[in-house]
Amino acid sequence: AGSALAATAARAAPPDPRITEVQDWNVSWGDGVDATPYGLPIHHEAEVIRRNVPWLTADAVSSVNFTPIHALEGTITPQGCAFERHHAGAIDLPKADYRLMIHGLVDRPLVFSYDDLERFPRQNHVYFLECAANSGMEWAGAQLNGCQFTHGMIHNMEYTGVPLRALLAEAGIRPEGKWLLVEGADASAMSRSLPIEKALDDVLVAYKANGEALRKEHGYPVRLVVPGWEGNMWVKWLRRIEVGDAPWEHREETSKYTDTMADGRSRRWTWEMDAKSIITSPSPQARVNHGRGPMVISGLAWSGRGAIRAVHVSLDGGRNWQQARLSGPSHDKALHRFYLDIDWDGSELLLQSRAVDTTGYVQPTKDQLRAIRGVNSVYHMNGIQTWLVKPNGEVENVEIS
Amino acid sequence: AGSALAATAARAAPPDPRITEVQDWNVSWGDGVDATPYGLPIHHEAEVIRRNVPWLTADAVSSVNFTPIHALEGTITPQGCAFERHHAGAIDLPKADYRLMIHGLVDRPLVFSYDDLERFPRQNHVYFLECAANSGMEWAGAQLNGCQFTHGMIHNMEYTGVPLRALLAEAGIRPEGKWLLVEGADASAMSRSLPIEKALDDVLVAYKANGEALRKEHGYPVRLVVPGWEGNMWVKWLRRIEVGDAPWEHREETSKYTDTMADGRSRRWTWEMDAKSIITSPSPQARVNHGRGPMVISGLAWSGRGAIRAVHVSLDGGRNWQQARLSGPSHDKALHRFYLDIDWDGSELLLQSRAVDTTGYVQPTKDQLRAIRGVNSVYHMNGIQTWLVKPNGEVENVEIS
Amino acid sequence: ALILCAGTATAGDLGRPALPQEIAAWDLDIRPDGMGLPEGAGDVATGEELFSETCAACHGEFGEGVDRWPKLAGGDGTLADDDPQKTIGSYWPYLSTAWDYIHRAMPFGNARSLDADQTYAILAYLLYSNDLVDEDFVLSRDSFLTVAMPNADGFFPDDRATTELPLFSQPPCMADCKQEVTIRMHATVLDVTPDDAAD
Amino acid sequence: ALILCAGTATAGDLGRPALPQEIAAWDLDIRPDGMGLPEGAGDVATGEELFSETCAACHGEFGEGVDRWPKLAGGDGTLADDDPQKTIGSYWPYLSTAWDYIHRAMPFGNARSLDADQTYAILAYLLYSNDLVDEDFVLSRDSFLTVAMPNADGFFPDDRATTELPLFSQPPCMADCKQEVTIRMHATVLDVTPDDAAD
Ligand code: HEC
Ligand code: HEC
Ligand SMILES: [Ca+2]
Ligand SMILES: [Ca+2]
Ligand SMILES: [Ca+2]
Ligand SMILES: [Ca+2]
Ligand SMILES: [Ca+2]
Ligand SMILES: [Ca+2]
Ligand SMILES: [Co+2]
Ligand SMILES: [Co+2]
Repeated sequence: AGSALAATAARAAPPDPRITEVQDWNVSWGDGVDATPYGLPIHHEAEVIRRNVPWLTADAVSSVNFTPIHALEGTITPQGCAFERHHAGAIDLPKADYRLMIHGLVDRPLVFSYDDLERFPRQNHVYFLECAANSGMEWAGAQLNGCQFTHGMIHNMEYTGVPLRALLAEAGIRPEGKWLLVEGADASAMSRSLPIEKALDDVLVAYKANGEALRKEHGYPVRLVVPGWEGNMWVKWLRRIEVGDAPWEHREETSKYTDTMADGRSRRWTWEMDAKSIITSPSPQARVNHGRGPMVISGLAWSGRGAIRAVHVSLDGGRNWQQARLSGPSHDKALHRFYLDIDWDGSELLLQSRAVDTTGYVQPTKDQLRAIRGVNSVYHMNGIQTWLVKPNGEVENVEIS
Repeated sequence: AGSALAATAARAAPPDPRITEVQDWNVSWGDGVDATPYGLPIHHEAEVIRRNVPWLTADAVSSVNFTPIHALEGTITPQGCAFERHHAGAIDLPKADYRLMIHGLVDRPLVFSYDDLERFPRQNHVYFLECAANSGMEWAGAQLNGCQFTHGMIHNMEYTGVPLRALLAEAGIRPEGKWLLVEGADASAMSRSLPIEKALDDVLVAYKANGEALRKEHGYPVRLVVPGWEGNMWVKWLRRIEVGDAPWEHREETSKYTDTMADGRSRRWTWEMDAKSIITSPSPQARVNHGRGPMVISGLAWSGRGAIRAVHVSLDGGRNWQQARLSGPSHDKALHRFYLDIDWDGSELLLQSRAVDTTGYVQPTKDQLRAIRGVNSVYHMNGIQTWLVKPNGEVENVEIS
Repeated sequence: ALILCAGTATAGDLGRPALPQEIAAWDLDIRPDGMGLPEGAGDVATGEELFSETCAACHGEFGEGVDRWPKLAGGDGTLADDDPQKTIGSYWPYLSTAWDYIHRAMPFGNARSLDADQTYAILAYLLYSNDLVDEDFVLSRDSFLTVAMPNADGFFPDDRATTELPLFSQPPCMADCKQEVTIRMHATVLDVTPDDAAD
Repeated sequence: ALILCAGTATAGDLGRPALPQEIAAWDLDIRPDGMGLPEGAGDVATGEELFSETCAACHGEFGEGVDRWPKLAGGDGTLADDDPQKTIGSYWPYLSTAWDYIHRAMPFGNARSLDADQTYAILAYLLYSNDLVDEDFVLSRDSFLTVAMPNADGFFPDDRATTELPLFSQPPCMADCKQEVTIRMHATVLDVTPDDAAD
């Protein structure tokens, strides 16, 4: 009887004109193969773009925009919508004018051209880049209403480059050489001190991302890739590496990118990005448009210390947790995609996700972090995020007890 | 004495003005973070684009263009330069107008909206898509002079989608259902017969590639992903799946995509793409601009039957082979990147690469294939490619004994 | 239907029933056994006129092809030649394929504009121009399965598993694999690559 | 140098020697121990004039900041407050950092336009406006290391390995982890998200 009823209902509904009427695209031509030698997203996706928050900074040339992670899936971030952070704008530096100098405590100070770099043995690795300030607004509680803004200072690309250790080997590091200064070519004079252990471990001097030349805004033609470490250290338009016996304590590692605790003292050299996760859908910019029934909860998880071992999802604000399903590539220090497939009863949800990395580190709550660091750290906020899903499908950034 | 001489030489050379003179980009601003909400490659890379071969076809709406693989690195192909093959152009099909019908030998014929698809549990996988006609011109010997043209009907993306088996389970396949007809919404009425075993194995109904919505030219909003199998089966703008008890023998599986042997008889249902590899640099479009000394030989390898276990590279036209180094993600039925780092003595090279997949299959020579299939197969040419590297750095597509 | 995935069960009931009119609107495909073929009929003369009007500009008055637009007739006996001419007459194993493709995809640029009778008639003409039927032939659902396609037996299923895989799965030679190597062909001599403004 | 990689050796000798003039042109950075500091000197009064001309439009006449442009002075004793004011005076542990950054990166939009004397002078003025030196102070390579920075001892190396990792590496609770949950803050109430044309 049930199935007979269903059949009756089906007969009663009017047939869908999108099916019964022949559409233009069934009849006539679309674009030829000469239409877009280099393609862009279709106009229907015009909202899936990087966005900035104008009131955050005095000027767009020293500012940030955010990856539309609420609208992306999988793990790879397309270059075109991967967030940007500049301190003096994205510069136009032709390959022919590119030079990389290595000097200081080395046996042979050297200058490399771009073409020289392409003659070194190269490697490919997928890594996330997260700005240390990602989610920084959330130290003060629920602020920006959308994961693009709260968690969008992140991207994940496959890099091609030369291990930094190979370039250093050409120059020959003297035994006293314990730190590097890495410097960019733009007008911000971006520079950071990098301990030699990391430099000799997994740092890449990269020139391609997701197969193609780095985009202008990501450091064309050459940037540093510092796996798992805060994005500010991934110096763009890399032009100089000085080997020294002590750190330089430059502006971006003293005035900025230091984490001030409740007592006014500040942590420095907080390089590794702790394990973190975020539910990207549903989220404030990706509301639930369907009613009750099957719902996909989708999110990202990552750790600067290794791969992601597990992600837990809570529907009730952290009272109870379920094991999420990881799907897609799982690389060390790269984004992972997780899912929880639920049958939504239409009632209010307090969605949270919690990452566990391969070191056993469990993503803490914001309050756990605040108990140790206070609320003025600015950087390195990796606390658990809460989304309120309302019965009408709206989603909101909330802070809970 | 040698090192003293070198130091003298260094002092004698004029300092490089790109270093000693302050450049504009050291002083003033580049682009702000509001400049490119969705970015494109920098203008210096304007040559890294899809290209078509106008004389190949009567019209660009039923034609092909080629991925610039000679200029790409790593394994992921950016959407913007991933090759296109259409039979009636790339259509503009809004998500709101999208319908997917499943009918035929099923318990419940169903229609899904785009939003319905996003409510099914989804998966992420990286797969290559190769057109069965890729390298087809090479059956007749060395033809087009550049791997973009000889091997560029391939791309490799991370897809997000619903396993086809999940959709079929909703409709309920009747026991007699052994084949599917999969059909696109464009005016080419693209349709292929797919055996049920493959459909229930790893086929995806995909809506995202490399994290973002499929591009218009790759089937927005929904395409089929048929891992390891010829690209023509990856129906774009997928609109209909009919379950049947026998194959349909449609135009694209009889008139086309069948492989005619020397005796005039033709192989059909040649779905899997055999293991294959290509050296992308040096190659005719990526000549050697440096003289003797360190040279990176870079290439791609893939197999429709699994992952790549090894790649061998020959510098002397196949007399002797060396083990190449694989670097980067290694996924089943996905592109792999290989390298051989050599010290070039400046003499002529006959470069070849040879892929070995996880089934033990060793990429054959063109002549081995011709001995079995003749020279009129058109499709499925996976023979070893030869590049002649001349002492002046020019590279040419040649055919050798 | 119930979908099971790691750790979590999701109740199905996604999608909605497809209505008979909807299925009818999209289920236009034809199979070799005649499944899908609608009622209707058309003769060679009617087909010739229709073809001349709507198809010949690209495919030629007799299906012989124009410039690089496809040839639809001729090529009989050329399949083992060096440049096989593959047409409906010389190559296609099933007549249903032609009915299906013409009805769903042609004329190019105005697909789905032919009704069943027109499709029967055009296909009758194409069979005639391929010397497969007489000039008074009428194609209909009933006569459909009586037409013998010359290359019907010309296809065999993929046999790479037995003819190629064993051969190509031998341990590969790594050193001194051949005596000498000579170049027998240069792509640059052909010069068909679109690599300069003149191409 | 010899680079070894899986299976293949590549002789190095890539790149060319960096010339002394080239190193001098780029090696402008300064370290806390004074490494890199050039000869030169500048007094507060000269610095005040220069600052007023080239810096004050953004940073204010006394370094107090304009709109959202950074504050460079003040904030002494606020680091433990809820809204700490971090300036050269209140926060920066090393004077070298300021010399280095101003000389390489400022003025914003015309970086690398200050010579050594100008940089010494401007920094002397900034120390003065931070109440760290008297109005007759002259900053030079010699006086550089005599300036005491108030927050010099305010930094400690990353201690997460001992203070946080053990705490956050406990087996996580999966069920009945807390009693009740109440919402204490809504982002929508703040309404700072740029989500409509008015923002
Ligand atoms: C404007 C040009 C044009 C017109 C008019 C046209 N065609 Fe075509 N036809 C094509 C093209 C181009 C193709 C190949 C399409 C492809 O492969 O993507 C084709 C393919 C075909 C094929 C398949 C050929 C093969 O070997 O696979 C048949 C059969 C066919 N057309 C029949 C017709 C008929 C019948 C008509 C008229 C009712 C018609 N065409 C009108 C351009 C045209
Ligand atoms: C056109 C505006 C502008 C002018 C003029 C300008 N600055 Fe700045 N200044 C900035 C901006 C913007 C920043 C922050 C840049 C960033 O973080 O990317 C900054 C940062 C600084 C900082 C670091 C502040 C901190 O807390 O980290 C110092 C010190 C500084 N400027 C000094 C100067 C001096 C000295 C001059 C003049 C010689 C000057 N500035 C001229 C805009 C300006
Ligand atoms: Ca049918
Ligand atoms: Ca005839
Ligand atoms: Ca040419
Ligand atoms: Ca220095
Ligand atoms: Ca004062
Ligand atoms: Ca708002
Ligand atoms: Co930090
Ligand atoms: Co095939």
